Amino acid sequence: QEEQLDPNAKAGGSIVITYKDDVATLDPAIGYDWQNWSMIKSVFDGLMDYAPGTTDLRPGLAESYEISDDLLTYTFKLRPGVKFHNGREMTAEDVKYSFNRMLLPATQSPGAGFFGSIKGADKMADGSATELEGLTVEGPQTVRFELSRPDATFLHVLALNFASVVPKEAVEAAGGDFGHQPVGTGAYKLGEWLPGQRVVFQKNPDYWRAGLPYLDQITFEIGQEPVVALLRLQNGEVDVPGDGIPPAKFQEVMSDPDQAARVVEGGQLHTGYITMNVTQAPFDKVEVRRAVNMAINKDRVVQMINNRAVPANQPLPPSMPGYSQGYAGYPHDVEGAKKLLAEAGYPDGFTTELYAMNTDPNPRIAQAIQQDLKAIGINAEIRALAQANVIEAGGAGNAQMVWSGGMGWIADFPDPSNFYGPILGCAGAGEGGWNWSKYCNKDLDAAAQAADAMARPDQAEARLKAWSAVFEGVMEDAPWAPVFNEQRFTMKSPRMGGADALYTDPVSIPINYDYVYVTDVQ
Amino acid sequence: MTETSNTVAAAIPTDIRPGLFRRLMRRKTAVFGAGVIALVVLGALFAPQLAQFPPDQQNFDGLTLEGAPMPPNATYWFGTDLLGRDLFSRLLYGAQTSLIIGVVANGLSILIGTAVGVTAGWRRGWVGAVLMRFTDLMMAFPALLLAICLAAIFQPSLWIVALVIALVNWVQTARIIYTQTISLAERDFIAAERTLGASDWRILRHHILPHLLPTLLVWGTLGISITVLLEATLSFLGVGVQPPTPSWGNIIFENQTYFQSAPWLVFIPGAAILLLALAFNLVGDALREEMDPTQKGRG
Amino acid sequence: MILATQTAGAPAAPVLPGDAPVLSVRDLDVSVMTPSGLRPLVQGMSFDLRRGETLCIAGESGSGKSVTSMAIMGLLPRPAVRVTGGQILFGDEDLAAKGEGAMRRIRGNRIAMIFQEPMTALNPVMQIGTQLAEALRAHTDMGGAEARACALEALKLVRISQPERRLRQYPHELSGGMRQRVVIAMALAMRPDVLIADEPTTALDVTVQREVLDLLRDLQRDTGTAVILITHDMGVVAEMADRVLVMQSGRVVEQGNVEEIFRDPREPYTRELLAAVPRMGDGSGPAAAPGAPLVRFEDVSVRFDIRSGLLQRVTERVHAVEHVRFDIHAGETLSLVGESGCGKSTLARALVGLVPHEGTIRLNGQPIRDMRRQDRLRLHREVQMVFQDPMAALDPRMTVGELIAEPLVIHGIGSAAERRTRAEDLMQRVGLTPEHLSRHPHEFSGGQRQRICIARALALNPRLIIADESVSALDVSVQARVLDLLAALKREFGIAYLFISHDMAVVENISDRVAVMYLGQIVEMGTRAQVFGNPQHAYTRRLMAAVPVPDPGFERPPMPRMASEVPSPVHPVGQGPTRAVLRDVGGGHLVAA
Amino acid sequence: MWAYLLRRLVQAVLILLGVSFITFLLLYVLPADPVRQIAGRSATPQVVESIRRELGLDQPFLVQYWNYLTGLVQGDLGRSYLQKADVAGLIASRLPATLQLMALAIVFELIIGLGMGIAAALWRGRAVDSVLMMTSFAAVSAPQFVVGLLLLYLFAVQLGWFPISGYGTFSHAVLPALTLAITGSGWYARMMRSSMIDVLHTDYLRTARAKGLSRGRIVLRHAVPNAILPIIAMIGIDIGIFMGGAVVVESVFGWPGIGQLAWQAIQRVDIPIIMGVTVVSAVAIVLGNLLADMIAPFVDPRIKLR
Ligand SMILES: Nc1ncnc2c1ncn2[C@@H]1O[C@H](COP(=O)(O)OP(=O)(O)OP(=O)(O)O)[C@@H](O)[C@H]1O
Ligand SMILES: Nc1ncnc2c1ncn2[C@@H]1O[C@H](COP(=O)(O)OP(=O)(O)OP(=O)(O)O)[C@@H](O)[C@H]1O
Ligand SMILES: [Mg+2]
Ligand SMILES: [Mg+2]
Repeated sequence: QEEQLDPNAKAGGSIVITYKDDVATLDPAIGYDWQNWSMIKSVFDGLMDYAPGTTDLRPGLAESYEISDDLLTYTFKLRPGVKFHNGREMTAEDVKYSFNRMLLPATQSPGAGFFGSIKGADKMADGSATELEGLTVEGPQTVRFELSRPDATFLHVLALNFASVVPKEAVEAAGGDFGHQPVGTGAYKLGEWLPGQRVVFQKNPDYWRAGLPYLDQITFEIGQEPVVALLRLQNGEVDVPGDGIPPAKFQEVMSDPDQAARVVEGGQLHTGYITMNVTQAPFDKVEVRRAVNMAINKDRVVQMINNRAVPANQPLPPSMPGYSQGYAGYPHDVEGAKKLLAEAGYPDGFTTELYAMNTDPNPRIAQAIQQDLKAIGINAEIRALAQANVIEAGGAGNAQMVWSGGMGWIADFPDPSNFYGPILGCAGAGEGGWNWSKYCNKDLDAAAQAADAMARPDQAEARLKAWSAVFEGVMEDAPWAPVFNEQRFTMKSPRMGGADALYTDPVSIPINYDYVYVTDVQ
Repeated sequence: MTETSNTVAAAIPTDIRPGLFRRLMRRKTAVFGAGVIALVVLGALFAPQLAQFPPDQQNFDGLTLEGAPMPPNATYWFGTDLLGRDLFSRLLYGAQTSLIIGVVANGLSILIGTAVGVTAGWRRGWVGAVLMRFTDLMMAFPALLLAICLAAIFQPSLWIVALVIALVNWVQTARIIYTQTISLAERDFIAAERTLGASDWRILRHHILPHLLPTLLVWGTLGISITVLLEATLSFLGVGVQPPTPSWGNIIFENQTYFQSAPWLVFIPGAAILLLALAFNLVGDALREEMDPTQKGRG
Repeated sequence: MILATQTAGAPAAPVLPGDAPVLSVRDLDVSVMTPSGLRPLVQGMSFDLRRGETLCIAGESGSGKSVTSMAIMGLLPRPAVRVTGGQILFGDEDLAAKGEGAMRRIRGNRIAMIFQEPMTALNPVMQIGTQLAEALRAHTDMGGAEARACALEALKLVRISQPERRLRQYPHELSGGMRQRVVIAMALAMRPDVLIADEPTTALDVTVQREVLDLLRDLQRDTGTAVILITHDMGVVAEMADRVLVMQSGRVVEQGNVEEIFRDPREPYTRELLAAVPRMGDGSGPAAAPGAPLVRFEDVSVRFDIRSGLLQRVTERVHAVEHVRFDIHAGETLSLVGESGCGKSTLARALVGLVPHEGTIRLNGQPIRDMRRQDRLRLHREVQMVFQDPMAALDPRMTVGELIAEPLVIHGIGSAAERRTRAEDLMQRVGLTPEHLSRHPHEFSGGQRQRICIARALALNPRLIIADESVSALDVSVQARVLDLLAALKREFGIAYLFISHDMAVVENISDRVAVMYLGQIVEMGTRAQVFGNPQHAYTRRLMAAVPVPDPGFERPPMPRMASEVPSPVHPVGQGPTRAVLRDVGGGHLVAA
Repeated sequence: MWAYLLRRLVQAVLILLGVSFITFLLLYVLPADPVRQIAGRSATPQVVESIRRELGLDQPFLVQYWNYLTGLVQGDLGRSYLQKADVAGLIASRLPATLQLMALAIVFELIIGLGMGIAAALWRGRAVDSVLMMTSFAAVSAPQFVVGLLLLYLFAVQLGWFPISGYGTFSHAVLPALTLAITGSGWYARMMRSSMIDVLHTDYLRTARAKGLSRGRIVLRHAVPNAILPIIAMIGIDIGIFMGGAVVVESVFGWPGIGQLAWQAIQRVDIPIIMGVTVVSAVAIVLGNLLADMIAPFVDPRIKLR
């Protein structure tokens, strides 16, 4: 298909984006932080991609693909003439190399688990194979994947950064430091990288999408306190504060019409929720879990974070396909909650622990929840810990309740299945898994598997229905109390151009670097 | 001179003891300092009676519709915080925490530091060497990391936090006290005591410790704000006092980004810490001058 | 001799018609501000100082000598202490009325001052040369190199050895005598009209004092500077003064020519002062019959290790005391004399167990090294020590009452009330009043403090008191009183003394036997009559010759100037000083060969 | 002198050994799993195990420590778990910024702290004294973050005298260094005050006055050099505080120092970086103290290195 260029866009210019945290790596097989995720997207490409500002899949480095009738074989025809930043043309061998590299245990890729449906991926994981059995090079421009089971998410998975194509010679030349000397096929190539200071992207003039990107250069300034970043934005030194508008400045920005006009609001594939460990008393009783769901005053929590979220009643966020539009969820009902507690045998409530990450606003949210729980007699002591400690406690099953904020689920790809397997399914319920509720419902697991096997395009509708049912089933058991879905508020400088959707891109956060432009170039 | 007074408070020269309090009360600065301390202590003790709101009550009208805290007003004397809680009530309750941290943790660290420093400086030899090498080691150890690790390994609670702070902070005191003890031990009046047959213990208690007092007072009073803020840093790292328990330090830390939009959340607790530390210092200074006979009348 | 030249900025030297005074003090009053109003420190002080003249101000401690000199310098600790009346005329200018800025131009330039303590008078972190040069540069417009050249010249003037090297040294690298020379050089570099020397030799050894006094006199003769010399040593007065001014409690009691004053003192106080001066004779007079040996030193050595190198091995040792052997008999006074650093204090410290020793020290026949706790307590009861510096030896945070009762507390003697009575007793014994018990040491004068130390030493009824330079820092009258007290106690209780001093005159007056120590070893020892009547060792003679004689008419026999530097007691491990062998020259008079 | 240095270096090595062992032990028992951090939220147990094996984290503690030590001896500080880069390189790239900030901060701290201390001592007991000592307390009690932001807001945003944040030129360094200096200067002020008061009572100061020197020279050339000795030991302590502890200031001013690196590593249990920063800052502290001890004889010639 032809690329739709923005008629108003002008090429050239450069922008500055700030982040607080350091950019750990730009190696696509490894990078898994929310800030380097979108940066890697602009340096590398995979076979699949999303249309800017949407969750619509489209071919990336693949020109076209075919799916066999048994849904087990995917054949991709590669786009010809795509060049790596080092000038060499990308071939099918590179695709094969990239997948092998990513799946080798030595690479320590956190994404290896996504590719479990490819034949031979398990052998790669346990070290018994060094080549992926299910990936074959059919010709210089053709690769074929064989799956061990039908997988409706497979195309989404191929759009993950982990599946990016990298040139072997550059990886080897970097000698283990590819993450700091990345070479890809993407819209930008790495210009300068001063650790702890800034990363500079230069436009890739040979980018295979003609006319893109618009910008000549993007400078990411690192280690910037969000409050300071906003001051600099107001001072005209920064174009987009990568960490968003800090709470302390939110009021100020929104009450100034000029600044408020430059704030773009949009949905996000995010849900903030509380997990309850279903294997331990008192949360082994479904009434208790439902009572918690009913006790939380979500409106108040949302108000407290400056209304930057919408109350949630189910695991999936509203912008996620498969969201149950009509689902009512549990109402805020203190009396009802008390009654349920009494039914469960806790008329006087009980004492428990609520884990939360220690960065603002999470301890605050935890305290709001704590107050709500107190109203129905549950005395939740807060454990505000560093991220690593919360994850440890949740994974080990030591935490009775965990507030997910800060570590919560922003979808890897826009598909409902991403919200189930590791965090609600039996697979994640083991020791160390991310299913902190330790919730395992065999029936729902089977239903989920069945839904993911519906990989035919004409099954899409039915599949989403099936997923809706799965999540409604989950809510019936109430291992979680969904609290809210965060809204994104991206602020930009006056000169930034491009559709609003680019600033709330669901997969490229905070903005889609390839498509934005500045208006002040001649 | 009675037997009891001689043994009980012999570290303090006899003629000073009876009138010390009275004489302290003649100094304006000391009275001011003692007054502030008394106020804080009373505030902490009677917080339940004095506070208009429970410290962790998130008042419905304590936040604007946009979720912003309220500036000081008739209902909320010092305004509200980001959860709509009454800042005045939180400061009252926070005084309990901060006093414990500032006095107990700081006192404990001074105690450990003094014990180590005096022992090493007095005994010298291998005991002293081992103690001081250990002190060097602790000094070379990033304090914050140690605090984080200790606090993460134990479950954080107020007393653990106090202990951790003490364990981290004693090092500098130990160093200073060590050098002072060494130079004191060389002084003639210590030699004179020895020639009288005084035991080590007696010399330490009656002649060394009283001379270390001024240093200890300086370190002790400056240490108060440091420890109160350190507790806040630890809270910030998730290893301090857990929310919603208020402490002056963590109130500041929670709200520090709001210093422009809600200045009362930062500057009121800040002033409280400053005042407390200052008060202890004023009393300490007065105490030092009153207890050091050679200082009397000197500038 | 190149000395500094004047700059235009400095006030011109007063033009003196004939015998007109350089400095004349008229009715000077100095007072201190106390909570209860002004208290006078100096009252109605008047004197004239003529060019080239030496005026000695004598008087007991606290009589206002230093305050007067500070008033002239404009260095009174204002605002507490200040001039409240009278004039200080320097030429035709009244210094008392001058501001700080104007005084600064006179200070160190026209009027210079030397202070008592050479050890602390120099900035420890600044090179000698810099300290000298900065005084010059403050008052002239010389450049750095020129000032340094002048500084060197000044050092040569005070006859310091290796003056070039001294310029680059720091004060702690010089001996006390050398430091005092530097201070004098500093004071004289600008060729001031008036030099005020406040007890310039009190802290020095006799031999060094001798050199410094000679130097001062020579310099004065050469430069014509008028000198105000403050001292309590009448020997020094007799030797140095042209005119004498005697002060008592802030007032001038008497002034006149030195011969007049010594020959024919008019005021009773002056007479008293002169009577108190210890005079050295030939050592005749009654000596106590030796009792049983109380303490016995058998081949005692004390060495301090100096460690260096990677492994901190002992590479050198300070041989502070070397193979000392003598007895102290019950009831006798044994004096130990010798120059600073010869090991006197170390020997005493070894006896009370403050430093470890080799050889054997016996108390009542029992070696003190392997005493058990009980015996050790007895040692601490029977042997008491009175330290050189009474201020340093008393815990400044305790009251005198506590300090005196402390030995009793330590040894568990008596009830609190009994101890209190005993403390009052002792206070009276040493001439202080019981009311003083609740005061702190810093509220007493030096002499009183020393008496407190003695009272403390007496508390346990000791058999031996070690008096380590106990009277050296006291002025004559106080010294006389303390010596009398010691003698009385000896008579009354049969206490023995180990009396450590460098003042031969004092030693002669108090001791039964005398031991002369040099570089850690005893070089001569005998009864007072033997040592003073027939000094054998060259070192003993030199010590005796250095003592100032309180008689203005005394003609000092010419003496070769000594090589200034005392040999070092530090030797590499394995080596040591050659051992002096003592020979009996008759009647137990031992002399090193 | 050389023997002294050598002995101190041997001591330093022992201290480093102790520090590295304790840190390693603490991190080992820390209830947080680095592998979980690396593997991320979607990792299957298989992936987690393979990463654990790759990093050698399945081995017993002593083996792990031994491996670390052998690396350390060769100057190898290991590889960051999350950044997949050599820790030595990561630290080296930030060391200049940290050292630059530290040096400037100490200079400012000395200027402010000593200035306040000297003034307070000279006007002891007067209003100046009380105000200055009060200020020193305020400085010690002030949270760095707020001080930093206030300075930044005032001097960079409002007045525009300095850049808001970043690294490179001298003017970038002024505000962060000033923030550190202000919050640290209280200690110096108090130390200097009491030390000056002692010196002002000495005989040699009286001698200096008797020489007719100007007040300025007396204070600056005679009193200060004598009073400054205890301050030098404090600089040694300060180096330790600044090495790993300038996190807040670094983040307010976007300063690419070690603090930020350490901070993020601590939060995400990137053990090689934590170890690396600990070891490097321990080295800095030991060297700083050594330097302080070596400087001492120049300040006070009576001190001998032995
Ligand atoms: N700064 C001061 N404040 C109050 N009183 C002082 C001060 N300096 C000296 N005096 C008092 O002034 C009197 C005279 O002291 P001064 O130092 O002149 O005595 P002195 O004759 O020099 O004695 P010494 O021989 O002991 O040096 C003493 O009683 C002393 O206590
Ligand atoms: N603790 C010590 N360590 C090393 N050397 C020491 C020590 N104590 C004393 N000395 C040295 O021993 C020698 C003798 O010192 P001592 O104090 O006994 O002399 P002194 O005769 O009492 O002198 P003064 O008249 O000055 O008091 C000196 O050279 C001194 O430097
Ligand atoms: Mg005097
Ligand atoms: Mg001596």
